[in-house]
Order: sequence, then structure tokens, then C-alpha cells
Amino acid sequence: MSTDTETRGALGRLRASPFLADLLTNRLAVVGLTIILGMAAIAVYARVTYDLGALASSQLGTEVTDRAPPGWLGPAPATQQLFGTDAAARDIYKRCLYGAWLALKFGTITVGTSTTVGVGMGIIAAYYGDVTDNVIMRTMDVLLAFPPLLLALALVAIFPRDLGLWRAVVALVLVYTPRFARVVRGAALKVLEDEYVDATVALGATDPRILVRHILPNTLAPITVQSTLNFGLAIIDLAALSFLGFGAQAGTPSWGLMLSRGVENGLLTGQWWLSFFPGLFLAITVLGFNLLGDGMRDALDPRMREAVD
Amino acid sequence: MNWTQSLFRLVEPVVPPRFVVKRLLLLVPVLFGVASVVFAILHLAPGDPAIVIAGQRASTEQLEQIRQELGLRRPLWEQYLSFLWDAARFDFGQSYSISRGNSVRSVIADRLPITLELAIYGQAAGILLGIPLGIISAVKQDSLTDHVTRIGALTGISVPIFWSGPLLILLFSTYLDVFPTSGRIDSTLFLPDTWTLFGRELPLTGMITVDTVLLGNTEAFLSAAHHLFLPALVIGVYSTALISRMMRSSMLEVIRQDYIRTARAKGQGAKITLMKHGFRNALIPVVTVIGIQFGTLLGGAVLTETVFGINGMGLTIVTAIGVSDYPVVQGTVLTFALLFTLVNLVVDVTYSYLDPRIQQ
Amino acid sequence: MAAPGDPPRLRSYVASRVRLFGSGLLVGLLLGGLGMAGWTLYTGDARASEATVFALGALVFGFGLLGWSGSILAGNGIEAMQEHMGTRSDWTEKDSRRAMARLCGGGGGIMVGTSVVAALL
Amino acid sequence: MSSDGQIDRRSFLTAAGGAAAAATLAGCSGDGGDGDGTAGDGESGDGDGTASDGDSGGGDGASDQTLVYARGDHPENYDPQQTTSGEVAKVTNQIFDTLIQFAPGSGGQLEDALATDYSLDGTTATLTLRENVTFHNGEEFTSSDFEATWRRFTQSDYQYYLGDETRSGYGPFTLGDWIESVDASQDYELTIELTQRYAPFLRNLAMFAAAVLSEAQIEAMGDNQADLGTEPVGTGPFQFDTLDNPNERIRLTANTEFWGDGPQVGTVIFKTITENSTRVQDVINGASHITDNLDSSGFQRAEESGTATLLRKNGINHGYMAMNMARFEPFRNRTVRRAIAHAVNTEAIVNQIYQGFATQASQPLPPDVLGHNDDLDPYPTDKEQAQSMLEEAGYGDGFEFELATFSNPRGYNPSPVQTANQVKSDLEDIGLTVNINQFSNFGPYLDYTSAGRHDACFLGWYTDNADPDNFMYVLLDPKVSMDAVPDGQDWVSFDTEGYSTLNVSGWANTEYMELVREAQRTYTEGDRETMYQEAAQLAYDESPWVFIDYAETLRAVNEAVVADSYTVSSVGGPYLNTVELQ
Repeated sequence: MSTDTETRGALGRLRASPFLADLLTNRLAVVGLTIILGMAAIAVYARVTYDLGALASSQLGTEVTDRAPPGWLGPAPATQQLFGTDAAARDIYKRCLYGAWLALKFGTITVGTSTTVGVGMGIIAAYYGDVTDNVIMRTMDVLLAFPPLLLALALVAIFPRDLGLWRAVVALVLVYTPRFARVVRGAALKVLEDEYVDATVALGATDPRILVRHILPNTLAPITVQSTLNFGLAIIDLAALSFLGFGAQAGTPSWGLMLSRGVENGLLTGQWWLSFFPGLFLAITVLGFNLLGDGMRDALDPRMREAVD
Repeated sequence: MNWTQSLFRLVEPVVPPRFVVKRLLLLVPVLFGVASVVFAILHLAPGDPAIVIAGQRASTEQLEQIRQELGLRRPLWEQYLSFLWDAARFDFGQSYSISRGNSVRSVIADRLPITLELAIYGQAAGILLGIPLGIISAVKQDSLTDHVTRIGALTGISVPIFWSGPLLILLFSTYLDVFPTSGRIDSTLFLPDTWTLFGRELPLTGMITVDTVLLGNTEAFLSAAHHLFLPALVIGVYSTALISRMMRSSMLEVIRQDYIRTARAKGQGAKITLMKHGFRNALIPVVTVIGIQFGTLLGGAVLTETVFGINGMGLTIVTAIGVSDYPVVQGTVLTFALLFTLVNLVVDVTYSYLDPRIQQ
Repeated sequence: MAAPGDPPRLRSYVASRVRLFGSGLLVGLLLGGLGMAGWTLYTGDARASEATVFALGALVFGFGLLGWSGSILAGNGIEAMQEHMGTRSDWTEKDSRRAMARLCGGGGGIMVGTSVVAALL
Repeated sequence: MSSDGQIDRRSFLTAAGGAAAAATLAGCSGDGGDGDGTAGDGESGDGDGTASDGDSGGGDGASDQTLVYARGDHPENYDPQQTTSGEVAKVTNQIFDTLIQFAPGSGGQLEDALATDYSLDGTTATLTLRENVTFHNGEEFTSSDFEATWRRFTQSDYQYYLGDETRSGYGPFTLGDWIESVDASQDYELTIELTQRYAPFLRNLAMFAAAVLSEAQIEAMGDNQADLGTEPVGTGPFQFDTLDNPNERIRLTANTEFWGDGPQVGTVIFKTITENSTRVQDVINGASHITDNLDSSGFQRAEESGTATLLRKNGINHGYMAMNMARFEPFRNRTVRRAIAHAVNTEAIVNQIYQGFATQASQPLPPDVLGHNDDLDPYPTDKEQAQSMLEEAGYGDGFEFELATFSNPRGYNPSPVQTANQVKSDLEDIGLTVNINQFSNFGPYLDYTSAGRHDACFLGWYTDNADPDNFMYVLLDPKVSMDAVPDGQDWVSFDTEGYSTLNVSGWANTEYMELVREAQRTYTEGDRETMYQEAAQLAYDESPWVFIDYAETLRAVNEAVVADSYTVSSVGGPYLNTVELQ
């Protein structure tokens, strides 16, 4: 198989940026990118406009009605409470918008940390090889073999509870890191095989220089694809852990928690808006990341296009 | 070689028994490994089993008595060894609270078939729908069909089960009242514990749609199918989405391979080429990945059972963690691990059917 | 595989495995003993420290054992699949097995070390 | 009853299934159901149910009806001595009888059950037992059955002792701590010697955990006592038939020889629907007849439907927020505690979060219990006053503390997390910072609170026996010796000798302790009442807890159930023996 040359070709292509061109011709990827940028805008807007404390605290005992249907459905003026209010009389619309901030923030932290750790481990494993490589990568392999959600549940059960949402974040970082380590190690090995790295070593380049100057840039493309795809998964898994009661703390306007409270407090009695809107935001955001990630993978992998003549 | 012939080759007994036996023997260290991890997790987890057992009404002395009785005061290596020994016999003692006083083994015996049934329907839907969809999508890459399938699949994995499930219940159960909201069978229908085949009494499987067929009870079967429809739909969609995505990219990769291009150059029709070379080769990574994805499917089953209130292994583990029923947590985690390993073992064997080179 | 009546090969077979497991074990013993002692000093509760450190050891040991058997179990399949898909991650069953044996030894060492120090304290 | 103690569950179920298929009433060998019920009928006329003669006689005619009771959880073991769960008690109360029982629909009045006469004098309780009562296995009920029941539950030297880790915490709590010895030398006379004067004792005998088991079955179970809960045999109105764990159902059939009223239906099925509102929907659709543990939205929904009625009754329970004086210094100041009580808007909690299905609490004792002090009103919400009280106490700048809470709904606190959030919001208004520490599991939560590691926590209590002692002594007395409380201090630390961790606020007010301890030994009702009223006033003034709510007992009942044939009880029950279907 001629995998090496082809992949190197792909990387070369990326430098000349036909990658971006490919990506932009992929309509689905563009839709995904638009969704993500839109969510990011919403997130920043919500972060700047709303006060987290106010969104989290109960409005009972004030004049706001709890579980009020969306304004355009009910007796209230259509502009009021666009998505209705929840069981603590909080405005679901504002909470959903703020939820975007939380989802992107914790998603970024989760994926960012696992990427950093994974990249570090992958490169170290590839560069030093031998025992280091084996111990790191084999541990990663075992972690990879566990069913993700079940592994996260088991980990969450061990961590001290006072970590709150961080408990879920740490568990997911452990779940995701191996994926990055594996991808990066593979890519790094290919770069190392190139003679020019050998040449630099011969010229007396120090370890960090080789890592930073030569290996890292060449692994960027697969890392980006992997991060994008895992970003969607991370957001959904964080929500699932919150839904099962192992994630976000009381009152936090996180989509997963709003969804679970909403189902509990009124879905089956017809108050669907409590859970519908947070779920919708969650699904759209995840779809955005999946669309983009898919598109990027197609654009990156030339084999996919060669296949159809 | 035509299509039926290649199918026939699939079932040829080409796997040597030694290959299978070696793998079965390896289940022993797997079991001990998982048991050690489970032991570790439960000893690192917060919470005192004594208080779980005795409840809010117990006094300090009673708690101490229970700790003694449970052996929580023995040195840890002793606890560890006796735990391993128990795990080897699949004996986790009695449940603390979910099924207090009953053995964990019987709890698992009751609930495993329920999850298996759900997972099997999910996996079956994934294989029966996902594989053809993936192939079509790959063959007609960038066509409208491809786009629709891909968007469908992407949506399928993007929409959380814990959102779509409740919405389906709301629509079909609460508003339209066409499907029941929960349960596995009408509450007044009870099934016997055995069925008769040629005059011999045999135990039932615990999978209710199978059991009702074995018993020849049409009413019960319809009721069971009616109850199972929504959960199976949710997990089936999820699984179909997962597998069709995999099948598509795997198929694309195979299609582009040189020998296929060569075959095509020789003038054979495109479809025959695909069937002859593509399918079987594309299936190889898919089969392996189906095994690995089975874990994801189990995660999906946990959520599905939670949403639909189905009393299988998934809901059991969530509840058991919730009420700190440690023996049940141990038993279910170990069962999940064994199940996962067994499925991958089956995958491994299937795989060696498909690609005899690897049997060495 | 070493056949009976082939002592030198048997010896090297055993020796290489003992070396692998043993090196892990030594590191583990050290870690376990120190961990136990240090943790006890820090928390002041020997029983709780024993539980924590021992459990961590069991975690590493179980993890290693799982990985060891898992490598053999799924090794061929993964190697072949990766070759097939051309991902070239250089994964081999042998490497994995050896790495896991080390981990196993380490975990076992931690458990023994903890128990010894706990008995002494 | 099977003579084979080794019988395993599956083969037992097979036997039961076979018996059901043959339309006999299952016991292990099915002989109980076929027995002639003349003796039982005669006896029931002796009791309170005059109508029951006819019903028992004609019971077979009405017997083909099936009553479906929907509930939220499906435990798999129905041994009253192995559980603390109300879900189990619902079923065991149908299968077993107690010596004395709570009268249906009352707030805990006692009435005859297996004992027709009972009295407590000093440290001796004397009971006359009902004659001609048979267990479902055909054995006759005598005083030795109670003795075996007691020994199995509490006496570790008994051959068939259940075991420390198998029996529930109710063993010592209900019987063990109080009973010195049981004299069962006469078949229908029972003399129980107590370790000390203990006023609530007769009420303890009415608790579900004190249900009378069959001595013959206990002996037949041999070393497998834990398995008794998969084939329970009692004297109650319904006998155990099938336990269907995979489908989370249990089926009971009518005991035609039942000594009391009814039963009026042939079969009772307890089915499980976890989700509260789904369960209500099931009753509205008529798929089940009665359900419990409703939440507020389910209640509304049932109220609007034309097919279900709602029954509500004052519950005997209390949800509260305890302030831990042993750990958190500012709480040791009474003014601070009272300021917090003024700041927390319990009215909003009760009316909005609990949707009006609970009432504001004013004192440890719920209404309907002896000694409830009617003069006390809940602390009015007044944040300005609270603020000035804080300033007066020297905490004008506020402080920060932890509020621990469980997160799954419980009857007395159907929405703990929301409640915690409300408390946080309210206290923010008077400058206090509350950090909510949320536990998803109740077990570890209790572990945490009983170790006294919380600054403040939510907890609550359902009554066991509707006795004031069950709240006042159990929850607020530290149970340490009087000398252990330092002079001029009204709290003790959790590691004090004998400390009962049920008292999660560390409160040790000697005046209060003397009152409730004296009341525990007092048998004259009027005197007891006065003492508890006084103690309630003290608890109100000292405010070791924020008294939050007394939740109502709510049931949704389908129209197919004959009106008034089902009575809601806040303690004991459900009394399904009287339920008729249309």
C-alpha cells in the first residue's frame, strides 16, 4: 500500500490550503461551521448580557409564574418569555442562551485538555519510542477499549463529589485523551521517518526544537479533525452525565441539567417547553460539530475523492 | 463466484478450535482484571456500606456490628483476595437494597436478558439498515441519496437519546395514546416460567418477545412488541446511524483500492465488482468496529433504559450507583465487561472467517 | 514455546517474563510503601490510607491484567485491521503484552508494599 | 408450606406459577388455598367487620376481579425484617398482619389485629391473641409465632437469627432495644417484658416491621433466612402468588380465610412505573387503579381528568433544614438560627415548589400527632427583621456556609434541589452566602450527615408509629447522658459517647432532653401531651432546624374503584382488603 506518500501528500496539500478550499466547497461543512459560529456568538452574547447568579437563582416568590408556557402560545404577550419559564419560574430562553456559553466553555476545556495531554503523550511516545512508547500507548489502548459512557460513569463514581461539574470534565478528559494520543503518535511517526528530521538531528538540533518545529505542525491537521469530531461528543457526554445526575450542580443553566429537570418537572404532563428547548440547542450544536468534523475529514483524506472517478 | 457462493464461503468452518479455545481461556485473566478494577473503584468511592444496609434508623453500634460482619475491618489484602475468589465464582453475595436479601446473581439473571433483547434489536437494526445505507451512500457518493443518508446519520448520532426518548413518549404515549408509556407487557398478563417442547419443560429466555413466541401466546407477543417498539426505535436509530457512517467510509476506502479499479478496467459491471470484492473487504473493519461500537451501544442502552424505565442492566447500574448497592454495582460492571469481551471474541472469530490470514 | 526437555529456552522464557514483571513489582513496592507511609503522615488515618493506596494498586494491577489479556485476545484482529486500513500505528501484540506485564507488576507491588507498611505501622 | 428449606427461588417460582395455572391459591404446596375456611369466617364476625361474613362467604364470587396498584419502585424481597423501604411495606402489609394495627384512615389510632386485647403496664405488655387464625401455609397462628418473629429479628443467639447485615435497622429500633423477654408459654396469651418504661411500645407493635411471621416457615427456611422475602407467608388478606422481577410486578391472590374485612377482589397486582407523571397517566387511562407518590404536576393532571379522583390527607412527616451547631460556629447563636428561619421563604417553598401539597411547618411535630402545639405558627418571612437580627448577633457582614442536600425527591421534600436553591436565594438577600453541596445518592448522603460533616443539611422523617416520641426524642435528643452536655452549652459534638447521629444539628438542650425523656416514660396521655407541647415550644424558640413542611399523603384513584372503599392512611396500609371494583 502506498499510504505514506498519499498522507504526506495530504499534509502538503494542507499547507498550500486546498484543504480550506475543499472544506468550503463542502456545503454540509459550511452549514456546520455556520452553526458553530452562531452558537459561539450566542454564547458570547449571553455571557456578556446575563448574570449567571440571576439565571441560577429561583424566581419563586416573585411575580413571575412558574412553568408558564412560551409567550406566543399562552396568554402572555408574545414577546415575553420566548421559551416559557421553568419550575423555578426562570426564563428558559435566557437560560438556553447561557447554556451555549457553558457547553462551549466546558466542551473547550474538555477537548482542549485532552488534546493537549493527548498530543503531548502521542509525540513523546513517538519520539522516544521503546518502553516509553509502549507504556503510554498500551495504557491508552486499554482506556480506549472501555465503552466511553460506562467508563465515564465509573470514573465519576470514584472522584470526590465536591469537584462538581469538574468531576465529569476530568472523567471525560480521561476518556478522550487516548484518541488524540493515538492519532498524534501515528502522524508524528510518519514525520520522524522523513529523512529531513534525521538530518536535523544530525545537525545537532535539540529535542524540543524538533518537536515544535517539525513534528507539531505536521500533526495539526489530524488533530483538528479529531478535536472537532470529539467536541460534539464531549458536549453530548457532558450533558448525559448531567442528565444522569453526575454533572452540573443545582440551578446551573446547563442544557443537560435543564433537560433532566424539565423531563422530571413536566414533560409528561404536557409542559414540553421545559425540556424541549434545551434539548434542541444541544442537538443543533452537536450536529454542527459533527457536520464540520465530517467535512474536514473528507477534505483532509484525498482517498475519499479519488475513489470516484 | 456468485453472490450465494460468497455467502456460503462466509459460513465455511475455517476457524480452528484451538483459536477459539485460547481466546476462551483468556476470559479468566480478563475477569480477574475487571474484578480488580471494580474492587478498586468501590474502595475509592465515597460512602459507607453499613449505613446503606442499616438505613437512617440504625445506631452507631449496629453500624460497627455490620462493618465487622461484612469484613470491612479485615486487612485489605484479605478483603481483596476473598473478593477475587468470590468474583471467580461469580458470587457477589446479596444485594444491599435494590433486591435486598436476594443474590446478585439472581438479579443479573433477571435483568441481563432485558438489556440483551434491547441491544440485539438495536444491533440488528444497525446491521440490517445501517450496512445497506452505508453501501448505497458510498456507491452513490455525493448524490442526493448520499447527502440525505449522511445528514440522517449525523442527526441520528447528534440527537441525544435522553431528549428524543421523552419527546417520543410525550407524542405517542401521552398525546396520541398509541403506545404504552412504560413496562414490557400488559400488567395483567403473566407468563409461566417454562415452555414445553416435545413434552419437555425448558426454561424461558427472559427476552419477552422470544418467550411469547416460544409459548405461542399471540396476545402476549403483541403486547410485548407494542411495549418494546419505542425503546427499540430509539436505540435502533442510534445504532443505524453509527453503523451506516462506518460502513460508508469503509466502503469508500475499499472502492478506491487498486485491484477494484483493475477489475473494473477489465470491463466487468460496476455492481458485480462491488459485490465481489468490495462488500466482503469493506465488512472486515466494519465487523471489528461493530464489536468496539457495541460498547457505545451499551452506553445507549443505559440511557434508553433510564428514559423508558426499563428494568435492565443499564437502569440497574444507574440505580445501584444511586442507592450505593455495592454488590449489585460489582456484579453488573463485571457482567458488562464480560459481555463486551464476549462480543468482541465473537467479532474476532467472525473476523477470522472473513480474513483467514490472521489465524496464523 | 518452550518444549519440555529444552531447559535453556525454558529458562530464558521464564527469566524474561520474571524480569518484566519483577521490574514493575520493585517499582510498585517502593511506590506502595512510600505512598502508604506518606499518605498516613498526611491524613493521620492509617486505615483510610491503606484503603486508598491499596485500591489504587488494585486499579493499576487490574488495568494491567486486563490490558495483558486484552492484547492477546484482540491482538491479531487489531493488528490486521490496522494493516488493512493502513493506519500504521505500529501496534503489535507483543509490545502491548510486555507493557501490560510491567503495569501488572507495578500494581501488585503497590498492593504488597501497602500491606507490608500497614502491618508495620 | 414447603418442607424443603433448600428450595431455590426459581424452582419456587415454578411451583408458584404451576399453582397459579391450576387456579389454586399458591403457597409452596398450595394446600392453604384449598383448605376449608369455616374457622376463619367465624372469627371474622368477632372482629370489627360485620359485613365481612357475607363477603368472605361470597368472596369467591367477586374474586375474579383484579386490582392494579401502580408504584414507583420494585424491590425484590418482601421480608418485613429486611427492609426500611415503604415500597416493600406496601406489599407486606397485604400479606402479613401485626398484633395491633393502625386504624384505616386514622392519624395513627390503634385497633385490634392479631391481638384482640392489649395493655401496657409498667414494663410489662400483655396481649390476648386472636384464635383460629391461619397462615397462608395452613399453620395456625399462636403466640410462639410472635416469639419466633422477635427472635429471628433481634436475638443473635437464635438458631434462625437473620444476621446483622441482613436484618434492617428496624430490628433494634422497633423491638430489640425495648424487649427484655417474651413469654409465649400459652398459645393465645403473650406477655412481653420491657427493658424500661417505654410509652410508644404498643405503637411499635403496629409498625410494618413488627409483622408476625410463621414460625413453621422460619424453621423451614433454615440457614436461608434471607430468602424468606421471595416467598412471604403471613396471615393477611392477600397471599403471595408470583414475583415477576423482570417485569417488575408482584401478584397476590385473595386469602379467603382472612380473619378481618374482605378481601373484595380476587387478585392484586403491584406494578412498577418509575416516572411519577407516567404513573398518574396510567391511572387516568384506567390501566391501573390506585397510585401513590404523586408529584405536583401529576396531581394537577389527575385533578383535571374526568376519570380519576384524588385523595389527599395530612401526612405524618416533616421536612427540615438542620443547622449543625457542633460544626459551624455562627449556628450556635440562637439569634442567628432564628434570623435564618425568618429569611427562608417556606411559604414559597410549600406553595410553589411543592405546589400546595404540603403545609408550612412550625415545630418538629406534625399536626394530628399527640402533643402538636396549636399555638405555634410558622416563622413569618421577614427579611428586614432577619437582617437586623443578624446585625444584633454580630453577623451583620454575613457569613458563608455549606448546605448539603440529597437530589432525588423524597416524600417530605419532593424537590430538594429546587428547595436548596430557594434557600440560597433567600439567604443571599440577608447577606449570607450558601454553597449547595448536592449528593446524588442517599446512602452516602446519610453517611455524610451522620458523621456531622455538614454545616447545614436537608433531611426529613416519616413517622414509623405516629407517636410524638418518634419525632421529638428520635430526631432532636442527642441521646447522650445529661452530664455529657457542658454547662451553659446547648450542643454537643458528634463524637460524644452515645450520640445518636439522627440528631443532625448537634442540638443538646438539657431542658428539652429532660422533657422528652420524661414523656417517653409517661403513660398518661394528658400528661404526655402537655410535655410535648412544652417541648415543641422550646424547639420553636430555639430553632435548631428551619421547619420547612409537612407533606400531604396523596393518592390518585381510578373511577373503577368503588367510592370510599379505599381509605388513605398516613401511617400503615394501604388497606386494600376493603377495596371494591365496579
